[in-house]
Amino acid sequence: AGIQSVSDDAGRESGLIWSLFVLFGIVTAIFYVAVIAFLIAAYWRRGGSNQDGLPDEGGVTRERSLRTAFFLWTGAVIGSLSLLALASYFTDRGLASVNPENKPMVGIDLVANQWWWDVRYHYDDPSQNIRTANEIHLPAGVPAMISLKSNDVIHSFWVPNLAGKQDLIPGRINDIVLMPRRIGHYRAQCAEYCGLQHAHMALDVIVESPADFQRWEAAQRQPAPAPATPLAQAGYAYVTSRECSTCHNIAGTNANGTVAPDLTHVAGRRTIAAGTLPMNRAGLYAWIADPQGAKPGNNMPTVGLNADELHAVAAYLETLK
Amino acid sequence: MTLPVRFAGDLAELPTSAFGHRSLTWWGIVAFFLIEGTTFALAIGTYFYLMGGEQTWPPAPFSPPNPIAGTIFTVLLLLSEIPNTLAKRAAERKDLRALRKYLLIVCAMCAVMVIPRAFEFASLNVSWKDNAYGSVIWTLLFLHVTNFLTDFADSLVLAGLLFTKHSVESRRFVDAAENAMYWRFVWLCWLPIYVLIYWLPRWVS
Amino acid sequence: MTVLSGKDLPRDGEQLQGPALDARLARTWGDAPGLWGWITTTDHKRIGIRYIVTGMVFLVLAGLSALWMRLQLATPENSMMTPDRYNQLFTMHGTTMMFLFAVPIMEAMAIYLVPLMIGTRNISFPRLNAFSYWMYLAGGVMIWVAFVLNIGPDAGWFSYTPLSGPQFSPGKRVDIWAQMITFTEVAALAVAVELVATILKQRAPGMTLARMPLFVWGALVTAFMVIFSMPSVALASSLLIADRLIGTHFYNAAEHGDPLLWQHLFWFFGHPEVYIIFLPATGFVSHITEAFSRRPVFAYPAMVLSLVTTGLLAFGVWVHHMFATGLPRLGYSFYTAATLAVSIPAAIQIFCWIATMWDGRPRFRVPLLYVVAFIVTFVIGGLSGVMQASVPIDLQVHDTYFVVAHFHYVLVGGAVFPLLGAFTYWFPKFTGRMMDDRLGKIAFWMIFIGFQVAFFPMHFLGLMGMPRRVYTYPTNMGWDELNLLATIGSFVVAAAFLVFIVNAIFSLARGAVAGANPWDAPGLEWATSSPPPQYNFPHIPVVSSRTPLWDNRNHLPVMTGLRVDDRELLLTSVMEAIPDVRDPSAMPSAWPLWAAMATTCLFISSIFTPWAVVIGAFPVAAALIGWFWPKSPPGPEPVIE
Amino acid sequence: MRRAAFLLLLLVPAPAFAHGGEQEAWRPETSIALPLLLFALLYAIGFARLWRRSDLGRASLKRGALLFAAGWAMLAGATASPLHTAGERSFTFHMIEHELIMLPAALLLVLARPGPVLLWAFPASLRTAFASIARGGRGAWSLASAPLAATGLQALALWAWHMPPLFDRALASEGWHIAQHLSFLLTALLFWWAMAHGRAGRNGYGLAALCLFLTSLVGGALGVLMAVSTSPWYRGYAAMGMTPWGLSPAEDQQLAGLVMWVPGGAFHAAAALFFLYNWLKASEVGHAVPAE
Repeated sequence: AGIQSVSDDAGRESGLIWSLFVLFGIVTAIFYVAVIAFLIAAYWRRGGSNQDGLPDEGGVTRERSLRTAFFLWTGAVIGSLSLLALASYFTDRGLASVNPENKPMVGIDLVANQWWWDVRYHYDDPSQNIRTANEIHLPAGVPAMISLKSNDVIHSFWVPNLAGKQDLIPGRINDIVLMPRRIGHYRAQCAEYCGLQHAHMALDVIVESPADFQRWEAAQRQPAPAPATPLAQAGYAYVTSRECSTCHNIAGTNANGTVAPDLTHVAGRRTIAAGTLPMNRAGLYAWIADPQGAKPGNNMPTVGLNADELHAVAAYLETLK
Repeated sequence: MTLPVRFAGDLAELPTSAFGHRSLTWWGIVAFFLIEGTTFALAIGTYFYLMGGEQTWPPAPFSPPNPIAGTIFTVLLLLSEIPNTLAKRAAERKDLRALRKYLLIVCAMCAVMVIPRAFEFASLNVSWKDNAYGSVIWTLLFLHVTNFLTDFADSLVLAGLLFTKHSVESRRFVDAAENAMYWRFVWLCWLPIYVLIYWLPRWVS
Repeated sequence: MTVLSGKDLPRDGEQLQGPALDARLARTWGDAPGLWGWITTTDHKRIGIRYIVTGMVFLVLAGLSALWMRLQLATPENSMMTPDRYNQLFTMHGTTMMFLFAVPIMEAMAIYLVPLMIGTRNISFPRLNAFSYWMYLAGGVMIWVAFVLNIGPDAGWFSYTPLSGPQFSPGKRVDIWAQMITFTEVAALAVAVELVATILKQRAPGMTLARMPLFVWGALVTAFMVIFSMPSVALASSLLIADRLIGTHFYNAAEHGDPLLWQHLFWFFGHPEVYIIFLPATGFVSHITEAFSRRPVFAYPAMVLSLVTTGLLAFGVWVHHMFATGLPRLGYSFYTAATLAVSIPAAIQIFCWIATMWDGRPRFRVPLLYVVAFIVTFVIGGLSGVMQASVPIDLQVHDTYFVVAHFHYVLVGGAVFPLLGAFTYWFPKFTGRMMDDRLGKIAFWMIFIGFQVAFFPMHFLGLMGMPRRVYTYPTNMGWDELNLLATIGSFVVAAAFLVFIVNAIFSLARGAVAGANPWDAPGLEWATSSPPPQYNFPHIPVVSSRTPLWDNRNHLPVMTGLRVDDRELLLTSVMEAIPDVRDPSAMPSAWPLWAAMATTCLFISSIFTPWAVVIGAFPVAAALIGWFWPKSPPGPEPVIE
Repeated sequence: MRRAAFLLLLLVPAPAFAHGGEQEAWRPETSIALPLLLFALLYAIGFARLWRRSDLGRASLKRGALLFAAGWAMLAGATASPLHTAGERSFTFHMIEHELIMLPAALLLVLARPGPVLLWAFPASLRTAFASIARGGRGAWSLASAPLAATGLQALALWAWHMPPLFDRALASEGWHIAQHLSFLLTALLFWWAMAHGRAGRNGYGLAALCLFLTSLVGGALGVLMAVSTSPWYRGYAAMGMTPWGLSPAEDQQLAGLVMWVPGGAFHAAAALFFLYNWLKASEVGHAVPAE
């Protein structure tokens, strides 16, 4: 299975659903074979003969046996459908009891925007809260409760390797509980058409060991590191004093915009702009120089940096691990 | 026809017009009832759907509509069923004079009803722009105003026709009977809407 | 006014039959010559043909937009087109296929075929029929002109709010989409009304409900479904226009509205719509299967009840389009059970068709080949539908390419294949000539194989996580080869359609002359010449079985006595089709066109100002009065008491 | 029906099994049990009298009695059983009770045509008195039992009683509650009578099928509104908090709405199909045209 695949059991939910899918697949395949066999039988029995003959009055020969077959067929259909409905019911009950032992859960508020994901981890102690974007980390074996909201249009949250999808609807809060089981990197993608850049609205999902997860949490709570090299310092000066800071937030600096992805640890993430570009130097350059080229129509304007500014900004952002 | 035919019967003595479900127009009108009725039902469903999502109805700070104009309209509308029934019966016994008289009375009553109808919009105590509650009650009222005016215009044209040479055709009586049926539909649709606009917000608030 | 006896007027009968009768009826029922006749005609066959041809044009346009999209998706990270273009394309593709092709063409086939199948001279309300076509044409032209001007809608064919609302879709694009809905709405509802009245009141004497051809049953159930479902999308789109244009808040969560209201209203229409497309197609399948199997269709009552059951259930399962919206979890099992139930009537129908072939002596000519392709393809779509009925499974595959595959299997397999079969089957009736068999078979195999190549891989793409409606996709996802395969398949299908169209045009000019009943089929439509005369039948046929032409091989019983100097129809009783009333049928008229033009002005200008609704109502009302004003002077028909 | 009840139980979420069931006992209320018993007694007397008098028609009498017994049992099972007491704590069970009264019970009672049998329970003088009263009300009866009117009346009863002010009143007072059940039962009897024997029956069942379809939509719409609503509508149930079956008031109401929508709608749709089948059958034997 790939990193964005339904046929996986990396999550408790996706595993249950995939088993159900296989059961449905087997039952429906049997019915398909039956239909095709009957069709072939119809062809072999008398097909092609009597090419231009008149309707055969004796054609209606096997009405009685057909009737019997008809009732058997209908019974088989109804019986199997009932079976499938029952299987579906039990799977659904299984999905509903995702956290039967009432373990403490990871709590995440996921807010969808055109076309990126705003991620907030919340804790009993609000000072511990974490804000990041376009990437979520989950500890394996710990249930995660994700509250889904939208700031603009309807989006859909879908990590196929872990679970089925759930919409994010303005004016409502939907919940989804995930129970990741296998460590790995998975990809989520918005699954409800949400406008121009619906295609570029991915979310990286990293399932890691609880220890790794705690390290990640601790790192995320740190403010952005201070720039060390002169080039990075120039970039820092640019980012915190110019256009960037009105939209983006970098904790520990005076860039404190809220309408765009949080950049405090942006270089530690796997991708740029909700899965549009890989997070590396080339990606950063491409994105900062021409955000409208890689993802036309997104809300980040082309600022028009000169070459020096571009080098500086990229160098600074690269330090934000 | 390519097959030889065998004459199995003759239709020459059949009538050329009939009332009720024997006429084609009746079926057309019933189908339009179903269409309009479904639209009203869905608009009513929309009202309840929006209401179901609210804690208070109407949402604060709005107060329920003032029912006076709507009630006057409703009473007049129900009273108009009397001349309407008389007109329908006159049409069915093909009594042109009586039909003209009662149809004119219905039209006159419609003309009077336009006055309280106009005041209804002013008595809703909310604008369609204020919130979805305002939007839905304005829409319900607007839908019914359209329904009402359409049939008013229809009755006027029919009444006009009855004073021309076309009044002698038997089909005019069928048309008049079906127009009367349509009028019943107009007030039947109005009753639930009347309750939803004017009274339900009072009862639940 | 002189009171005449019914016998005094010229009528068909012993004294007037044969060529003399044909000439007299042709004078009464004929249209004016030339363009004026074309504009004013009220003949259901002429209007039906123009409806069918227009529908086919829209099919081609929608198909071309699909090809364009498939080109973009052939390779990953393709920058052949902008996302804006792509989003317009898939919106136009879906909208055109559903609103301008599938529903209208099924109704068009019914407009043409139903009066012939039930043995009447014209459809009920023929002027409404003419009006319906003009409205449909205006709506379709409007939206495609908008697309050419780069203001085509881009919010998807189901235009979910709030994406389609005033805040996130400024400009006129969505307004144009919503008004197009209103146009097709009016057109479809008008046809539905005509069909209900025609089918219930104009059947040939003796054609009881239990003897009604299955396509007519399909058309009847469909017409009722249109009547009950279309108001829902009409209301939904009107509320959307109001939100966009005059500032109401139906779908605005911030002002006590709800974006999900749109989804409920839209799918209350949208789900039945699938069956509005599918049920007439099952009628085609039944007729073709019966005619080419040389056997009456097996278990007719079960077929009728299946049609009706499908129609009833269709109104109860719309929420299965909304499983991911966070509906109350308690309901999941109910929705699953209800949705699964829909497959029972379909399974029964499939059995009956194959049983008819099995017990008959099937001749696998092109129309029957399409039936086989229908079964092979549609059943796959039905079974993947069974999978999606299960809420847990649907939560995974919803809005992915798995669903794209599913509904193309259902709609192309379930409706387009039967339609192509039906087109081949009734082509001789439409034109008087046969379609070429060899070209027909070439087109058939290309389209059948091309379709599987194009759409079967999409099941896997969906399971591999590819969401629908993305204008591009990354390289490393493993989707590349399957997408390329799908693109290749789609071009094979396109080529096949080209062959099909060439065949139709070629056969129209050079095809073998057909004769009245080239397939030796049992239905009444084959009792009259090909193409049928303006008045359909010289005498009104009488029916005493479900397969009248097979049971009356030597002569056809008919009834006489309708007037031949004026357009007259026979009305019969609803259940048993007992002759009841002779009813006049409308003369040709240009009023439907004027009314359609006035309505078009109203609809289009209401995109720009709400006052258009008020001011535009006057020309519409004037046109309607002109339309319904009795003809002058009053006809000589006496009242026979 | 047992199977249906079983399936329904399955659909109730798992916590339901943990608590429900044994708490509720058979303790029917007198105000319900007495009329029910009286009804049965009258039928028994009338039946005994008729049975003695008629040698012919015993088969149809027996069939009627069986249908009546089934309908009565359904009615009693709905109103005088643990279901009724459960309905005081849970809207869902209350809804099941209503559905049982309005759908199978009313239909069975209508199919039994118990009128004549019940009349025979009375002495001859009273019978003639009843008959003359019945003649007087014939106009109103034919108006109300027209299929569309009966459909409208039932829809009105259904929707009006589910408006929060009225439903809360029925929850709060026994008298209003009985009035509610009685109006459900009576409008449902009228409705099914109109479908099965009324003008719909005589003119062919097409109209009946249409009315049943409309009814399934009308009831379904109410059910949908409950099923998608996230707040409880009725103060009576909201004040009680969690049901003994572990559902919150909002969930309880959603489940009740689903019961009304899906099984309720399916019942009406099935009845529509049944009538349509009969229509087809009847139309098959029609002699529209002079025989050849």
